[in-house]
Amino acid sequence: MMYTLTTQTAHGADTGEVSRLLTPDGERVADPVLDLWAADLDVQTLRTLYRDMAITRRIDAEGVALQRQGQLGLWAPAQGQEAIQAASARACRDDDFLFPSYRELGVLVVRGARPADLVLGWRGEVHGTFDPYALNVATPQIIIGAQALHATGYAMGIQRDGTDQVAVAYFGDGATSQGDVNEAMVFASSFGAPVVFVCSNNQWAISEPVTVQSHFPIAGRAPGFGIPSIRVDGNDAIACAAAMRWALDQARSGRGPAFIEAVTYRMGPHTTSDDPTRYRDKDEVELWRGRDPLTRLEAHLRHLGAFDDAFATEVAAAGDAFAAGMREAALTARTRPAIEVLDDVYAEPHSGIDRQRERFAAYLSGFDGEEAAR
Amino acid sequence: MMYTLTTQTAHGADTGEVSRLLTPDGERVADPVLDLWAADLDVQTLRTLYRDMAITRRIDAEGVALQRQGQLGLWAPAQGQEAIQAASARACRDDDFLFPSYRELGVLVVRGARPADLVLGWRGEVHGTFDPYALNVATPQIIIGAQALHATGYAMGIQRDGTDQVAVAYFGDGATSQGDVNEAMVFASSFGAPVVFVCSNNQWAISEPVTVQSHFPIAGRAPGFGIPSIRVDGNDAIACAAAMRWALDQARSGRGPAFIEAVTYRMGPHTTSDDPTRYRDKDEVELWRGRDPLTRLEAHLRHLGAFDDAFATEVAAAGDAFAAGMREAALTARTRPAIEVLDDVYAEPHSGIDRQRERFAAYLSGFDGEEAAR
Amino acid sequence: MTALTMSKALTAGLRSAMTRDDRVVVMGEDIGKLGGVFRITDGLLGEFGPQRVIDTPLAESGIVGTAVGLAYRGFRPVVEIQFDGFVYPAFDQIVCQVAKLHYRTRGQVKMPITIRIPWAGGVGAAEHHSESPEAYFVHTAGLRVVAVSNPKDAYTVLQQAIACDDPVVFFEPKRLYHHRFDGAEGDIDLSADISDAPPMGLARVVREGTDVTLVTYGAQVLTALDAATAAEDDGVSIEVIDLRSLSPVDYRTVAASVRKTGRVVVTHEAGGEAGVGAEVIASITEQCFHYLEAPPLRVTGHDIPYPPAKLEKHHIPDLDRILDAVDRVLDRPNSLSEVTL
Amino acid sequence: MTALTMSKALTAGLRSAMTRDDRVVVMGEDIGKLGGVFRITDGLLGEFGPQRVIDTPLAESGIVGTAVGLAYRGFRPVVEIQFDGFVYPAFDQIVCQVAKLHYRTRGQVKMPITIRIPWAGGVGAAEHHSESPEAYFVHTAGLRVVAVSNPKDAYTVLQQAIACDDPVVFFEPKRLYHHRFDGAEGDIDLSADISDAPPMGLARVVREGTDVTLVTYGAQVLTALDAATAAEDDGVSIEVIDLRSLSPVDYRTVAASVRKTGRVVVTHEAGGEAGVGAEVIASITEQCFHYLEAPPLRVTGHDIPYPPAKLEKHHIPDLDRILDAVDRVLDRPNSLSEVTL
Ligand SMILES: Cc1ncc(C[n+]2csc(CCOP(=O)(O)OP(=O)(O)O)c2C)c(N)n1
Ligand SMILES: Cc1ncc(C[n+]2csc(CCOP(=O)(O)OP(=O)(O)O)c2C)c(N)n1
Ligand SMILES: [Mg+2]
Ligand SMILES: [Mg+2]
Repeated sequence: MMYTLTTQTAHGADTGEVSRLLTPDGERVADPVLDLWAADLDVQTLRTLYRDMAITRRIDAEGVALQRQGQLGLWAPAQGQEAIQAASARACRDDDFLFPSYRELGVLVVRGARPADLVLGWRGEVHGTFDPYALNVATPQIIIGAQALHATGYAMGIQRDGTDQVAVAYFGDGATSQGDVNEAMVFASSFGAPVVFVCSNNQWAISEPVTVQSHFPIAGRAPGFGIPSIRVDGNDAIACAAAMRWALDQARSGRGPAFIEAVTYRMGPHTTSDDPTRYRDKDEVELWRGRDPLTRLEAHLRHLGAFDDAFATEVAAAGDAFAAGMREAALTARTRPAIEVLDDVYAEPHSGIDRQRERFAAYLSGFDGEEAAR
Repeated sequence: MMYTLTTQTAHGADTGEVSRLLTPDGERVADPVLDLWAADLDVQTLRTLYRDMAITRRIDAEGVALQRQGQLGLWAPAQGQEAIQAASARACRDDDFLFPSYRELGVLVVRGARPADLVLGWRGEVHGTFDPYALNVATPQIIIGAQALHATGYAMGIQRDGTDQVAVAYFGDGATSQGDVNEAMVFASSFGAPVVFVCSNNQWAISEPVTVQSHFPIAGRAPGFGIPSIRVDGNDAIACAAAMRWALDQARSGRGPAFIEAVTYRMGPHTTSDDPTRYRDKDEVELWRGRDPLTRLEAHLRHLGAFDDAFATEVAAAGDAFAAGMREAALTARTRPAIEVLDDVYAEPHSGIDRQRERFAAYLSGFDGEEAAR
Repeated sequence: MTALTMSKALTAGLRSAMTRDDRVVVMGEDIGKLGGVFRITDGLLGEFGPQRVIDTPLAESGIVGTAVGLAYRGFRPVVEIQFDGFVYPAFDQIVCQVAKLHYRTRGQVKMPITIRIPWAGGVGAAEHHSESPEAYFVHTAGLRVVAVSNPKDAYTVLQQAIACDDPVVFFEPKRLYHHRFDGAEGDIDLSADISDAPPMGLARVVREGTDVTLVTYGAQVLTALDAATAAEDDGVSIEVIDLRSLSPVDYRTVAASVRKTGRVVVTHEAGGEAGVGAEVIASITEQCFHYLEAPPLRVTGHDIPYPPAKLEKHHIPDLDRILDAVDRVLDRPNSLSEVTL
Repeated sequence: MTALTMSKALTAGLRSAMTRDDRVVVMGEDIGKLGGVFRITDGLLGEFGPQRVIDTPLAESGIVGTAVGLAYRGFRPVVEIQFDGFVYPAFDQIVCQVAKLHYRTRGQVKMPITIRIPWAGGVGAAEHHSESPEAYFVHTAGLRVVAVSNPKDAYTVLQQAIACDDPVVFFEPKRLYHHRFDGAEGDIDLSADISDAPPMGLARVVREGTDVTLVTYGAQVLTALDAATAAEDDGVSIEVIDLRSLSPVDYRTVAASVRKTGRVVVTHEAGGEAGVGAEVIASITEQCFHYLEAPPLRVTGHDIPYPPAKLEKHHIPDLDRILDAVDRVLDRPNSLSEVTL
C-alpha cells in the first residue's frame, strides 16, 4: 500500500489550512467539525475567555517590564498566543492535570497561579513556584519536549486509577522534532492513554522558522501514530476552545489520545534575551498583528453586544491588580539563606548531603550574619 | 483542518494491506505502482536474487549451528526475512552506503562480506569485522534505531558533495518507537536528504508483538513527516526489489527521503538466547511458513522455466562453500593478545592510554608467554 | 528460609514490593509474557496483570519519561532497562527530571522511581551489553545508586529501593544472576519484615582483615573475596568491603577499616577515570590521610570501550591484578617495581 | 596581534578551521542567521553558506547522530549544543557511537567530531542552563575533553580539537565569553600557524608558587588566580594550574607541581562526587603520595542540582571557599577546625 503526501508545504506567514470559527474581524463562520463543539459555548464563557486572555496579556507586559528593570533574570513572552493557552486550559476540568512548557503563562493564569508564582521562578529565587498538586499543573518544563512523556505517563496512571481525568501536554512547534515528543505519541497511542497534546505552532523556535522542523503541517504527523488531530487557528479563541473540547472528549471517553496544532504567532522575542530583528521581518510580525486573538474576540463580543466599557474597565483593573501583585512579589522577594541550597535534594535522610550541610554550615558560621546571608 | 485515521489496525498474523507482485504460490499479480518499478527486472536478476536469499538462509543456519556448538557467543537469525534484505541491497548501487542493524545478514552477503566477517563479531573476537569503506556498509548497529540518524547524516554529506548516491537505513518494527528513528525522519525531511528508510516489520521485537509499538501500519507514519512510503509484502522478493527501486529513485533524483515498511516475519528466535515458545503461538509461525520468501520465488522462477536442478545444486554448493568458510573462520580464529584491548581507543596519541599500556604491559610480562596470551 | 539465586531473589523482592503496595508498577521491554530477558519479572504478569506489569514500546526515554508521569500521579514505578548499555537514551530524563524534580519543586513532587539495570560484563555478551555506567549516576545529585552482590541483599535492597521516596538506580550484576551462593547470603527469609533490615545506605564488611582494606561492589565482591583467600595463604590479611550503596558511600564503615589497616585498594569493573574508585580514594584520603601508610590504589577496567567478549577477561580486574595492587600497597615486589610512574 | 574576547576568539577559531579545511561543517540550533544564542557562529552563514553552517531541527540526539553520519562520510562536524543542560538527549549517541566507533571498527572509521558546549554557571541563568556535565565525558573512554579559560586558548585549542581525528568535547565557560582579558591571554595572532602551539593535551602553570598547588579549569581559573593573589598578601604562595585538557589530564605537569609544593587543592564548579577533582586527587595521591604533606582537598559545587540563580553564588566555589581549603591543607585555622570529619 502506498502512502503519499496529501498535505501542502507550510511556509512563512501563510497559516495553511486551519479550522476556524472567527474571522480576523470577529465574525462567526461555520466549520463542520468545530461547530459541534462550540454549540454550547455561551456568552458568559466567551467573556471569561476574553478576561483570561486580557489578563494574560497584561501580566505578560508586566513580566517584560520587570525583566527590563532588572527585577527578573528572564521572561518568555506569551503575546499573541493567549487564545490557545487560555481556551485550552478553560476547557479542562479542574482535576485534569496539565504539563506546560515555560511559555504557557495563560495556562497558569487560568489555573489560579498567584502573582508570586509568575515572578519568583524567572527572578531566580526558586525553580518551581506553585505546588503542582494545588493547581493540578506540573512545574513548567524547560527541557524541550520532556513533558510530553510526563503527561503520557500521568495519563497511564489515570487509566490505572480508573478515573475519567485527562492529562494535557503543551509544547511548541520546535519541540515536535524531539525524540521525546514522538515517543510520547507512540506510548499514548499504544496504551490508548487519555492525553491531549497541544502544540502551539507559533512559527518560530527561537530563530528557526517552523520549516526547519517540518515542511508539512505538524498536525498531519499525529494520525500516523494513530492519533487523530486537528489544525486550528490558534488566534481564534472560540475555535481553540472547541478543538480542545473535542480533544478532551476523545481522551475522556476512553478513545485515546488526541492532538491539536494551534497555528499562532510569537509576537515578541523568544525571551527577553532574544533579538528577533536578527532573523525575521517586521512585515511578518505586522501581518500577524492583524490577526490578534484579543481584538478578534473583542470584536466578536461587540457583535454579540457583550462587550462594553464597564467590562473593559473591570478586566483592565483585574489585570492591573495581578500585575501590581507581581511587582510587589518581585520587590519584596527575599533570597533564601545560603544553607538552603542544600535543601530538598532528597526526600529521605542522606549521609552525603548531611555531611555537606554540616561542613557548609561550619563554613558559613565563620562569616558574620550579614555575610552569611549575602 | 481535521486529520483522521484512515488506516486500520494491524494485528497478529494479518499482514494488513500490502503491495504485492507475487502470491504465496509464486504467481505474478499486478500492482499499479510496483509494476512500474518491476518492469525491467529480468530473469537473470531474479535468479541472482534467489541465489542471494538461498545463500543467506544457508549461512543463517550455519550461524545458528555454530552458536549451538559453542563456536559463537550469539547469533541473530534472519530466517524468513531474506527477501527484503537481499532485494533491497541488490537494488542499490555499489556506491550507495548502507547502515544495517545486527539482523541484516542478507545485506552483508549481497555486499560481499567474507565468511569471517559473519562469525568473528558474534564469536566475540572483534566488534566490527569488515572495513565499512570496502563494502560501503556501516558496522552493524546494536543500539536500536541509532543508525537511522547516521544514514541521514551520511545522506546530508552526499548532498554536500553533490553526488547522486543514496544512504540506506535498516531497522526493525520495534525501532520505530525510538526517538532516534523519528528524529531521523525529521532531519531527512527537513533537509530533503537522499536516504531510504527500510523497516523490516517482522511482527516481533523480541517478545513484543508489533502492536505494542503501534496499532497502525508503520508505513503510515512516514507521510506525516513529509516522507512518502510504501507498505510492501516483505516476503515477496520482486515486490521488495520494486519498492526499493522506487525509493532509491525518489532519493537519488533529489526528491528527498523515502520509507519502506516490509511486512515479514521472524521465523526463528530473536537470537539464539531467546525462547519464542514463551510468547508466541506455533500456529502463527506455521502460517508464515506458508508465506516463505524462498519457496515463493522458487515457484515463480519455475513458472518462468528459470529454475532447475542444476541451478538449485549450484546455489546450494555456493551456500555450503560460504558456510564452510564460516566454520573454518570460527575454528581457526585466534584471540588477540591481551595488550590489544588497549588498541584503537584513540586515533591519535593519548597520554592516558599510553600510561595504561605501559603498566598493563609490565603486568603481563610477569606471566610466562602462555599465561599472557590466555 | 529459602535458598534462592540472585535472579529468583529479585523476582521475590519485586513480588513482595508489589504485594505490599499496590502503587508499585513494573515497566520495561519484554517484561510481561517473557518475564524479561533475564526472567526477573517472571510470573508477575500472571499474578498482577497488565495494569501493573507493563510491556512498553521500545524506547528507553519513553519508559523513564512515562515513569516520571506515573510518579507525578503517585505511583512507584520500577523500570527495567534491558541491558546496561541501553540506559543512555533515557539519560536526559534521568538526569534532568528523575534526579532533579524533587529539588526543583522544593519537595512537592516525589520521584520514587527504581531503575533496575542488569549490569556489567563477564558473561561473554555482544557489544553494548556489558557496560558499567554507575559513575554517571553517582555523579548525578538527586539520585541514589546501589549495587547488589548476593541474593539476600538483592531481595532486601530492592524492596528498600522501591519503598524509598527518592529515585534509586539499582544495579544487578548479570554474572551473579545464577551464581550459587552457599550459606547465609543465599538463604532468604521471605516472611521477614524488611524494616528490620539494615538501612539501604550501609556498606558491609564481608570479610575482616588487618593489613589491607579492599573496597568493591557488585560482582567484584566475589573476586575480592577470592583475592583475600589467596592472600591469606601468603600471610596477608585483607578486609573486604562491599559498598552496596555507591551514592551515598558509607564512609563511616570504609574509614573505620582504613584507619585500622592503613592501606587501601579499590576495585571495580568500570574504567578508572573519574569513576567510583576515584571518588572513594579522594574521600578516604581526605578523611584518613594520617592513617595511610601507602597510596590508595585503584584496580579497575581499562579506560576503553568495553572490549569484545573474548578479550573481556583482560579488562575485568581479576584476582591476579588485585593481588598485584595489594603487593604494591604493601610495598612488596610487584609488576610496577621496575616501572617509573 | 588582535585583542579579542573569548566569544570573538571562538568565532575566529571556527572561521580559521573552516577556511583551512572545507570538510569542516558547523551545525546546531540557531547557529545560522542568529549566529547562535551566544553569537559564536556570527557571520559564518554569510561567509560559508548553508551547506557548511547548518541550522538543524530542535533535537540534540538528531544533531549528534547526523554528525556521526557526516563523519562516516569524511566530514569534520563541529556541533554546537545550545546550553550545557541540553546535551543529555544526545548522550546515547555520544557515549555509544561518537566515543566508541573508532574502537568498534578497529580504527577504520574516524570520528573527528567536536562538540562545543557553552558551559557552567555564574550568569544568572534559568534552570538547566548552568550545568557542569564534564565528568560524564571524562569518564567516557574514547572521548577527549577540553575546557578553555581565556581567548587565546579558546582560539588555539578549538582549532586543535577540530583538527584532531578523535572526538573532542569542548567546554566554553559562558561567564568568560565577554570577560576582558588584558595581556597576552586576550591578544591573538590570527596569522599564526596553530601547529606551532603547544599540543592540546597540556596543562598550563598559570601562576607559579611554592606552598600549595591549586588545580582547576574553565572559569574557575580566574577565581583561583584571585585566591592566589589574596593568599600572597597572607604570605602563602599558590601555584595555579589550568588543566585545559580534562581527559587525558596532563599528570606530568600536575605531579611536578605537587612534588614541589606537597599540598594540593582542586577546585571546580561541578559537584564533587565522582567528579574531575576526585580523579585528579586519586591519581595524584597515587603518583605523589610520599611528597604529600597534607590530604589533597576538593573545593567544588555542592552535590545538588544546580540551584536557582539567586543562590548560585553559594554553589560555585568562590575565593573564600578556596582559601578556606588552602588554610586546611596548610593546617592553619579554618572553618572545619572544630568539626569532626
Ligand atoms: C533539550 C533542549 N534543547 C534546546 C533548548 C533551548 N531552547 C529553548 S526554547 C527553544 C526553542 C523552542 O521552540 P518551540 O518548541 O517552538 O517553543 P517556543 O519557544 O516557540 O514556544 C530552544 C531551542 C532547550 N530548552 N531544551
Ligand atoms: C536502545 C536499545 N534498547 C534495547 C535493546 C535490546 N534489544 C535488542 S533487539 C530488540 C528488539 C528489536 O526489535 P526490532 O526493532 O523489531 O528488530 P528485530 O530484532 O525484530 O529485527 C531489543 C529490545 C537495544 N539493543 N538497544
Ligand atoms: Mg515555537
Ligand atoms: Mg522486529
